Amino acid sequence: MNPKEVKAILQAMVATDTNELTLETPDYKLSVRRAAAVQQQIAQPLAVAATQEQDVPPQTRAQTAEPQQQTPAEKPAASDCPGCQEITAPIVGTFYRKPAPDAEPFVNVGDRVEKGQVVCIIEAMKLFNEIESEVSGVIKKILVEDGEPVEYGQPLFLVEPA
Amino acid sequence: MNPKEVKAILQAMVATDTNELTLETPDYKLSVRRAAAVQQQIAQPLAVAATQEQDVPPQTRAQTAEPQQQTPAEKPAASDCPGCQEITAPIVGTFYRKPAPDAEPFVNVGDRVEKGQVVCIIEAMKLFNEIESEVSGVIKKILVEDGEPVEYGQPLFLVEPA
Amino acid sequence: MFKKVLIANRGEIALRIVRAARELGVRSVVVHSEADADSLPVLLADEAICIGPASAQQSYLNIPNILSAAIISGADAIHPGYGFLAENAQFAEMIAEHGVTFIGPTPENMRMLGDKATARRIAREAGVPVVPGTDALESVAEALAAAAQIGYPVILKASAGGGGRGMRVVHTPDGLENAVLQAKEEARAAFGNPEIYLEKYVEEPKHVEVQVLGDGKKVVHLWERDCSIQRRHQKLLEEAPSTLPQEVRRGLTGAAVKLAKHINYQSAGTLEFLVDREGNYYFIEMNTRIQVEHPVTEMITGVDLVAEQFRIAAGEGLRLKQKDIISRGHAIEARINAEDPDRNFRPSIGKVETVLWPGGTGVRVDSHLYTGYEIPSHYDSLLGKVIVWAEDRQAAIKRMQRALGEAVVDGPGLKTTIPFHKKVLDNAFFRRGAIYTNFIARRMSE
Amino acid sequence: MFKKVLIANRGEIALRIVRAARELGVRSVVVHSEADADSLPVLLADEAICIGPASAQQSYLNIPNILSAAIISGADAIHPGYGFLAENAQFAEMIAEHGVTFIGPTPENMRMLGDKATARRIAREAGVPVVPGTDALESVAEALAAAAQIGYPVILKASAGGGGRGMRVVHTPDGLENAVLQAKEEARAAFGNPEIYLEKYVEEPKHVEVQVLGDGKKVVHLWERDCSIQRRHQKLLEEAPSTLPQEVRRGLTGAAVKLAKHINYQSAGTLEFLVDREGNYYFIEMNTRIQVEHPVTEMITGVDLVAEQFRIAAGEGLRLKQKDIISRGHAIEARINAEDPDRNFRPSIGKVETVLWPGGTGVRVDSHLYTGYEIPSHYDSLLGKVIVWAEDRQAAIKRMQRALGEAVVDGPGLKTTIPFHKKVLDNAFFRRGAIYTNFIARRMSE
Repeated sequence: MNPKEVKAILQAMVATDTNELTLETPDYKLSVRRAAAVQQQIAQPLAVAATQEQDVPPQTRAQTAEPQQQTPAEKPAASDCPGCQEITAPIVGTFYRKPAPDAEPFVNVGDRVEKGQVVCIIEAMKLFNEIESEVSGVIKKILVEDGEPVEYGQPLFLVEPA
Repeated sequence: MNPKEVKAILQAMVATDTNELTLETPDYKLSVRRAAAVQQQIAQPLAVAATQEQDVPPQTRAQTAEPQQQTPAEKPAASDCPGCQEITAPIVGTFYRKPAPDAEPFVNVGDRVEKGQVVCIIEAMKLFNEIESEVSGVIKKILVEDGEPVEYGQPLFLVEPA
Repeated sequence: MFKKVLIANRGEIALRIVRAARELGVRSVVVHSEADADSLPVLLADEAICIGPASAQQSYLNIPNILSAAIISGADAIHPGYGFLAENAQFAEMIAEHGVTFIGPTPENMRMLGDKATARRIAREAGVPVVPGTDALESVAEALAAAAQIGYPVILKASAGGGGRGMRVVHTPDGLENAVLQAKEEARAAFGNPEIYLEKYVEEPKHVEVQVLGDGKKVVHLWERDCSIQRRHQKLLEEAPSTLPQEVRRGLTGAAVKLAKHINYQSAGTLEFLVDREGNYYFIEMNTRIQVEHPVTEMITGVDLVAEQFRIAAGEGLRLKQKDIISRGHAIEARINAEDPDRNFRPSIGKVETVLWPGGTGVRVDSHLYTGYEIPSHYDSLLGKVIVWAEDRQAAIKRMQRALGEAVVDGPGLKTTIPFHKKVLDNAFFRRGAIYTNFIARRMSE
Repeated sequence: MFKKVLIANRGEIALRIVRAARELGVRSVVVHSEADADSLPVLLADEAICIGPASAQQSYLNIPNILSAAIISGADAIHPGYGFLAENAQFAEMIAEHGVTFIGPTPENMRMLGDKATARRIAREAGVPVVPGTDALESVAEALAAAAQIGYPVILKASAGGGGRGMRVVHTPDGLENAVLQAKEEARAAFGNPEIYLEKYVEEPKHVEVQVLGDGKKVVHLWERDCSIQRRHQKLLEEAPSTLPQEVRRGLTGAAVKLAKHINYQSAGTLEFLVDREGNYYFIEMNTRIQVEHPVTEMITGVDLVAEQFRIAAGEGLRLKQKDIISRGHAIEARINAEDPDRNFRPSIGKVETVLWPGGTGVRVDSHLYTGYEIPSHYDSLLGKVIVWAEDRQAAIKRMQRALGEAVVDGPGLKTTIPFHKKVLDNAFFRRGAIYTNFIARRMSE
């Protein structure tokens, strides 16, 4: 915890019109109360860092690296769909939406999926691994193009639970 | 946690119109309240920093140097005498309170001095340089022992202007 | 040369390999766990792929995900660093099946040297001395006969044992019978197996290792390192060359080359020896990988060992000739671990708020730290290595003292081994080279 | 050896000297201005004394305060670094009168080489070639005769001139008469003095300098550095050795030793030469101090030049023998200045918020920066030096590219020369060694 981080939190509080804040972690406890105390909320200093990341073009990444200000994976924010849950890649490999090149996709945007239903395939080491949804709900967004490589933990779908 | 960091936090609080802040970590606890822009209170952090500093014997300074947390010259705070002005060393050399070993000191605590009055001698390169007061007032404190070396800008006397 | 290398490691060695790749014009892909997502090698690599959660078992040891990462990124080689999969022959074979080159020894090399018993056999075949000893003892009489032949003191070890347990040193024939009976009993109690064997007890040995490079045909050595400063078999401070007499250095390095040639060794490897006070040396084992302490060898020879690993794996052959590899001056490496030397080297984690590494003449730093880095709790505690070179050992000691004196690695609650290294460097026994594997236990504990 | 050295300088060279002193067991006192009170050399020195306000005139050039600081701290030697008082013979004499040793050449050495005319005369005495030329020209006929003897092209220079003004290059006898008349007129207009002289015009020269060490009797050279990459006579990137043919290197270094021996030179010194495309070399001047670019020589020879300065000043004599000084591999230094290369190298000041220096094999960093350091506006813009060593020039270029690629020196509005160096390293002419003093003007401006 450093002043910049505290400042970021305070600015975040102003920006979010937050009046009181309590933050406890194994390392520290932070509580803040602003002017007319009403609400209590936890700020998101991580969002600040994420914005800076987008300014760095990937190809010049090594040259301009400023470790302190970077966050690792360029995960699409789930915020375009509040309340949505992500289905993430449990293994590294190539993402396929269809069981075969000439088949229909497992799921499309707007489809309802049940927990345990196969939503895509990830090919790894010449094996096709069926990936099941961890949640029941409606597919709101498909975050990866057919045939694209995916890393561990990469968000694949946004699902609105229902 | 150092004063700069506390200052950064306080400035951030002012800028964000924050009234109270408590910060606890394994190393320090910080609590600040800015009730209606009157009270301002700083908890232990300064004392912590100061203590660490004192634990460092001068000869091992290089080994433990943490540039960010050190202040350059250990200048005695003028704060023991609010409103006082310092007479500082304009040259590097050895400080003498008397014109000759068997003479009386130029000034003693409690003496009134006039601007331009000689208050001490600094010996540099075998020359005795008379140092004049830059202010009229009463000598409240003599900060350097007779015969001690002084560096440029080092406070020698505290004078209460009158 | 390769087009793209996947680096299946983390921390300072991953960064070391990224650097070598960049200098060779090879693109780098660093695979990493979620806990290492904002680590320096990940940020400095050309590409990075997350391969699993923090647990090493599910990330750095996750062969399917690492192999998939190689395939989706189009890497034509994998450098395993040290630890993790570096000495896993099966991994090397699997990636070869997918057309990806393993930057390291052949699977056969690894298998031959993978267990100590086989390595001992190979050493004997090659005519390289090993610690004299027996197979499982059948009787006390056999123990007495063997000890008489080997010479006292001897040590009794449990065949199923390890980590120093169930060992018993015997100095005279009088004590041997009792010791054998007790050691068998202890072995049965501790490991459920009473089998024991006997070995010559090498008293106060130096741990000296020889760096070799081979291309499957030719082998050269790059002189030796003294790694006697160990705590519980963990090396803390290493130097090159050793303070051994020239004829012992020649003997050791010659033996190392002989053994490595015998198995057509390929890539960088290290042969570890125990050296007793008389200068007798005994081969213990070979590490078939780049080692943490490789920079001291680079400093005295001017050879970039990791770049040579790349060249050999790429089939360029060994371009170094033995006569051109000159041991020049003296180098020392201090491992800076996040451990508290005052509390039995307990690991210390947290956020690094201040980093100021030393610089100037003859100082090299290999570290993945930066200001603001959070040390993850899932992996080993190595934060970086400070390496110095100077014209001789005394000058190198002074330079290391100077370098560590200006180093700052600080954060809330963070402790490092820097103060411990300063004490070692200040120790009179260390300074005159009186270092043996028991140095820390004997000279540094008060 | 000395007990305590006062360091009359600031920034990276003050830190360099603190480090050398510590390794030699000499206590250090850094004198500093108020603006440098929290600089790294001040914090790392054993003692620090403030000697004046920010202005260099009142602090680093304030002889009475520096001398007083030496006296009150009990220093028995002063190291002046480079710049400031480093070549001030009077300062060296004054401190000697107070029993304090000047770590550098004798006042006589400094005086003999202090002005170019005397230095030229000494070089001629020693049989070292200088740029052929005339004294003040009396007539056009004299100019024609001299030019015919020297060979075209020739350059006309105003005796009272400097900084490139009033110069005129003449390629054939036809143009000389007119040029002489015009140059005289220009000289009169510009300097109020029409006196001009004529010199051989060395076309596209390399700036090559030879490092020497002397103890007042013996002199050795430590090979040469190529410092042709200059912007308005400011060196930006230096390397060692040069790419000159072996016989030219031998000639140059031999000439340098001859000249230094001729004047019984003491301490570290540098003899600067212009070298034309045919390998003819001409002595220009000698710098009687340690130089900014000395680390490239340290990297190829393994000699600690600052430590040798201490030893020589302490009367230990020159311990190095010429045959032991071997030029090995290739080293490059990039000066990292707080300047904006995109805005005509305008100085850039401010707070350094992020510093991440490169590390790893063959990389040395000499810098006084730390995270949070405020760059003062009162002094030169040098923030640090990145120096690399590799087995040959191509490998060194790649290593420097790698090193600068991972370097971060950042802060609000702060610009450095790092991007400029990357462009130089990427330039095809630079890469094949086609570097002359006009390199930046000719190859790097678009």
